[in-house]
Amino acid sequence: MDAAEFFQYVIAGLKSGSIYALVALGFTVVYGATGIINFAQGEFFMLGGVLAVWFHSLGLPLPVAGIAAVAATALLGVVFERVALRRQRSANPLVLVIITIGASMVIKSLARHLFGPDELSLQEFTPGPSIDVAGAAVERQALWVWGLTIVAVLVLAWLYRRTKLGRAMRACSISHDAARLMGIDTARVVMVSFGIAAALGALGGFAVTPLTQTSWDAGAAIGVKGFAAAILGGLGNPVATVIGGLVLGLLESLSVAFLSSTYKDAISLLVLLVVLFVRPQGLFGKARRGKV
Amino acid sequence: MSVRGAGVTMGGMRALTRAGAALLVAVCLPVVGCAGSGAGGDDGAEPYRIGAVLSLTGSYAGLGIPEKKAIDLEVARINEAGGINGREIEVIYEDDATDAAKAQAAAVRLIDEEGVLAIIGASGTGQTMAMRSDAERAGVPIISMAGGSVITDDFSEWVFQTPWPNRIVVPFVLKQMAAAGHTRVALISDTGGYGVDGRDYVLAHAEEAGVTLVADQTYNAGDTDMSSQMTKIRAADPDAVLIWAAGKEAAIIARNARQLNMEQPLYGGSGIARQEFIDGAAEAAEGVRLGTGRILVPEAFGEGTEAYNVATDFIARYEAEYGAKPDIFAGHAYDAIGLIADALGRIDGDVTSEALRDALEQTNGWIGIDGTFTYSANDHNGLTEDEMVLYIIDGGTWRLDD
Amino acid sequence: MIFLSVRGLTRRFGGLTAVDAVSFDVHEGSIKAVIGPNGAGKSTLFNLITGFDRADEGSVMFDGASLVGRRPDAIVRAGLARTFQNTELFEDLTALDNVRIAADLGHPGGFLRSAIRFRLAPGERDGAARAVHLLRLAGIDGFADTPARDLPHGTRRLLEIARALATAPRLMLLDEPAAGLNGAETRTLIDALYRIRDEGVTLVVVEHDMGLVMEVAEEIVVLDRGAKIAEGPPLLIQKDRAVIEAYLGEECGDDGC
Amino acid sequence: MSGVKGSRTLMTPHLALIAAAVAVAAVPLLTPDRYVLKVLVYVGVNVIVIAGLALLFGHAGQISMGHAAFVGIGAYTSAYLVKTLGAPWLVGAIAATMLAAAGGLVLALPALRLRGHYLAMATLGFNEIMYVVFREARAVTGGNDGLGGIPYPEVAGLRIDTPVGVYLLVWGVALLTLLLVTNILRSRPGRAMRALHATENGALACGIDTVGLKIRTFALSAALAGLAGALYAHGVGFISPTTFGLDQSVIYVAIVVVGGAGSLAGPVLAAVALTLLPYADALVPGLTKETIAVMQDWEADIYGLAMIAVVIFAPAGIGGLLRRASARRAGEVRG
Repeated sequence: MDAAEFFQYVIAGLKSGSIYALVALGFTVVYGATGIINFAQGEFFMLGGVLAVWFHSLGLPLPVAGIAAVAATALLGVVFERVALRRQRSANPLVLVIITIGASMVIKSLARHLFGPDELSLQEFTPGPSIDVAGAAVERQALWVWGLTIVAVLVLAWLYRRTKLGRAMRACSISHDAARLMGIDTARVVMVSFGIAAALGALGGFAVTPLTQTSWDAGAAIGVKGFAAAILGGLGNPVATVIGGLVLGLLESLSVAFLSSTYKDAISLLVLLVVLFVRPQGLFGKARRGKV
Repeated sequence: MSVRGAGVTMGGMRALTRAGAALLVAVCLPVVGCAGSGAGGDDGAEPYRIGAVLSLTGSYAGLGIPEKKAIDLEVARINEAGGINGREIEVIYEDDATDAAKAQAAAVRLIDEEGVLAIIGASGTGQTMAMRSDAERAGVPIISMAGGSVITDDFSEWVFQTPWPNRIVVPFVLKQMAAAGHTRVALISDTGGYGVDGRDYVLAHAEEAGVTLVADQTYNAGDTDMSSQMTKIRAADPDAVLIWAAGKEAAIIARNARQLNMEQPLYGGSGIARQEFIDGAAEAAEGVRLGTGRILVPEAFGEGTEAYNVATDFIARYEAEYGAKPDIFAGHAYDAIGLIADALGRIDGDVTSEALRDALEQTNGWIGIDGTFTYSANDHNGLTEDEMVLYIIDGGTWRLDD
Repeated sequence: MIFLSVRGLTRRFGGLTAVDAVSFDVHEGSIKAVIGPNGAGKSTLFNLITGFDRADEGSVMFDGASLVGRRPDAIVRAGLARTFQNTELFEDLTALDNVRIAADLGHPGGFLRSAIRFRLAPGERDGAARAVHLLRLAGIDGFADTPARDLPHGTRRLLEIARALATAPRLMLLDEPAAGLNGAETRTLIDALYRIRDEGVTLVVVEHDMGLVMEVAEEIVVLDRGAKIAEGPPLLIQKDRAVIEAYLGEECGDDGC
Repeated sequence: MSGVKGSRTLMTPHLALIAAAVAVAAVPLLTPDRYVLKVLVYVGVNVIVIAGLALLFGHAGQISMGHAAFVGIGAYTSAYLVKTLGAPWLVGAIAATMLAAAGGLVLALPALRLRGHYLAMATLGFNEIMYVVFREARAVTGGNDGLGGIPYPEVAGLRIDTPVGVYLLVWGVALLTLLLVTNILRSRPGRAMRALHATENGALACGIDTVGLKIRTFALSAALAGLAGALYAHGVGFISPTTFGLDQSVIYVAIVVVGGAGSLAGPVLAAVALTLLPYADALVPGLTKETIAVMQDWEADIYGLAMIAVVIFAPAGIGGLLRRASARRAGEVRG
């Protein structure tokens, strides 16, 4: 295998990996604010693509359709949190998780009722032949996926570090009670977190649909990958999460290159299990102090 | 103290009482539910009851929905024309939600409760196989619309099949590739039923067709990028790539091939004979060749032939009713209900499931969408490679390859 | 007779040495106290002895056997029980059931044996009775049927002690048993500690309440910043220069002098 | 202590289970309907799985998002031994139970180090890996096409090939399972599980061998899932990988939560209700064809909404509702 070919596998891995990363970021944001895993995260991804196709079919220009899809999904995330989750906040976290599982079933099924059972397509943002990078061919749309991932991470990092909202979110991720004592409106933080998570998922779905098409059932598989990436990254800061996604994508791609395409999912999951066994808190998660 | 001691046990007892109550509900609910249902009286004018188990939801919803549309259309047409032997056809639908266990339960219900003569279905191979043992037990014929070779290879006297299984399509496409001089072939297939079945036939028939397999890659349903697999294939330097896949991933493969600047022609089978493939792959779909039945371009039947008339009539009626052209799945369903109607019309004497099965086996030269069917006691698919034509995608649609 | 012997026990967290080469002995049937300013390493020391944390260096001998490397539950079964600074009760269960779970230790009952039978094992019936007895010993039998989460603070501490007692320990480590207790509750606690000692249980107590420590402890170990700075009977410790400085230092830190 | 005497035995509470057994036995007399019996076989199989998961997840607090894989291990093991190798059914069922238990031991290893979402991910990964194994080990499993024609159960030379027979077998095992699980929950291991669930440190301080407890609970829970799998394979006659996928594992976890963690009756009720729900269109009498079509079309929505509704209106699950109801009744009696 020459260097160019190897590089091509790396490109492929980074392409899948950044999609996983965007979904994983949604998991981490909600986890940070609420301590729960949102099983509807994959459906946000699906909605981003499906809604963009729908808006585009109504005659909206592609960028507007994309923004509208992301905004609509974010709104849905906020509404979902307000309607289904807010009143249950004090309840057992498991109850919240089950609500997200039920919601994912409903969202998925509604999408089928509204948008039909078949695949939906979207044109590339900037059509054209792929670009040669050190002997490896890179799709133009892949550049968009990477670009949007980077923008999302930068915006998130800025939000977390530089804004009042971000500080409130970080405070919530440490302790809701402490955050409330600091005068933070934790309910608002949770609501906004769901909006951000939904927007991140939808952004991924929108960016990827030109490459992959989408359909009402596109959320489940990507949801599992995103969850795995988030866990690998340690459910912590955005950068670690993105690295988790990229590592997962690379693992899969290199499994195809050196081992077997049939077993690539099993191989990457096996690696994940080994990582978890050695580092129970993920690659970048902070170890709990040995304090009782 | 003693009271407290008892309290502990009392709690446990309540738990058990509750478990008992739960069980009572479990067993009583369905009993209540089913009282009163049962077969109606027997009347000469009673319609022929046919069951249909389709994947109307779940991952095969894209198959089951057009299938249902085609069956509805045909049943309405037959009944408006006075039915068969003066009796109408009534179809009782069950949704298996793309789930094998649900398909089986649905088959049981159709057989035992609805007393159907035959079952159309299922949409998928696994669901069809799940219904088999109950159909055999009760002696009710099944006409499957799924393409898995196993359905008729693993022979059952009660199971028929309308689509061209991979057993027919794969050798045809391989021969076409060889004829075009593509002897070094790379394969990429999905790990679902369709892809694995196809891959088995590719491995078995490559040599006979005169091609060598230089790469053999797979992917999973739901994968979003296959460029790793295509890089592997590119490195093997094949003359052509054979995509044996169904679903949206096939379009990703075509895109990935183009993105990697692969010049090799792409081939496929029935799995990519869908408008969604062309939409999804966009420009990358141009020049892709695929082997399947004639419905995509009815002219392939030969203008003026009876088969051409049958196909164009169906296409026109389907389009008038639903506003879109029928796909191959609608065609499979057209054939399933049509074969049953044809067999029913040929039965002399009592119309029973067994008589229907015998009549189906005597189907001889019935002209449908998937081809001209001739069933026999040991061939329940009834189609041959002669039904296959090679298409090329050109300008966003199919045309016959020359 | 030396019952518990701690030698050179050390635990580091990154650059911080939380417990620094601490050694001391506990005699059978005595009450020993461990005191020190906040962050002196008292709780960490307890965690090391009871197996909840692993020491980097040093040894712990209990009744002639080494405890190093043994799991916490095995150490409990060996006869060394403990309570926690932040009580670790089974919140949804009643006070009685909290104690009963610990009392289960005394009798058999694996999965198989439990699954296939129609009568409760005799030991299990006795367990319930013993649990009631222990609640009474701790002076909280009035709360037997109250879920732990609904108990008043002081009662929770006493319940945890009762639960630890149910494991039939020979030595008990109590981590700040009087924290948050009012005067009357502290009195109840002190009485309970004497009763427990008189039943033959050796006690080691980490405590901030100096009144309690000076009254019950026969000997005191003083820790500061992980290291032992003094050891001896209460009267000597009260006059120890290093101890006074350590505590004064702390107060200065808090009040800004 | 004399007052305790009456409740010293477990006999009294077992009366409830005996009553349930009578009810189970009565069903075939009331309805000869194969479809109802078939659906009830699925219900019975799920009750067994849920009893095991309620033990592991609901009581011991160890999440498993991989239980469908254990059901699959059991189903394929028994199907392969009996159909392909011609072993007696009982041998197949026992081997299925044992192999699933062994799988449970493997999965218990991460459980010793992982908690919460990390454990969920590990078990979920296990399910995905097993799915690939079911799909690819075609010589044993038949791959995607599945394994059909699995023989009916045969016990002591008696072939259980009628719907009534299969139904009685599955529910017989289900009731027995509930009996065993109830006994365990009411005894020392059950209390140890609750302790572990509440606080692991507290459990350790009570001298509970949490490592052994986790391992044994995982193994037992997996064993029950494997047994359920063996019953499913031979009762239904056809198995394929999709039946044992991650979706199903998620549903199992949801059933336990909807039923109420820390309860057995609740999850069992939830298993019954949620297994029957997708068949409601066929089980509820007097529905028009149109209603049935709508119900089928909206099945996933109804299922999801039902799940959400239960946990919103009863956050402690069905078990919590039952507890409240019985507390109220007890209050009335006292008052």
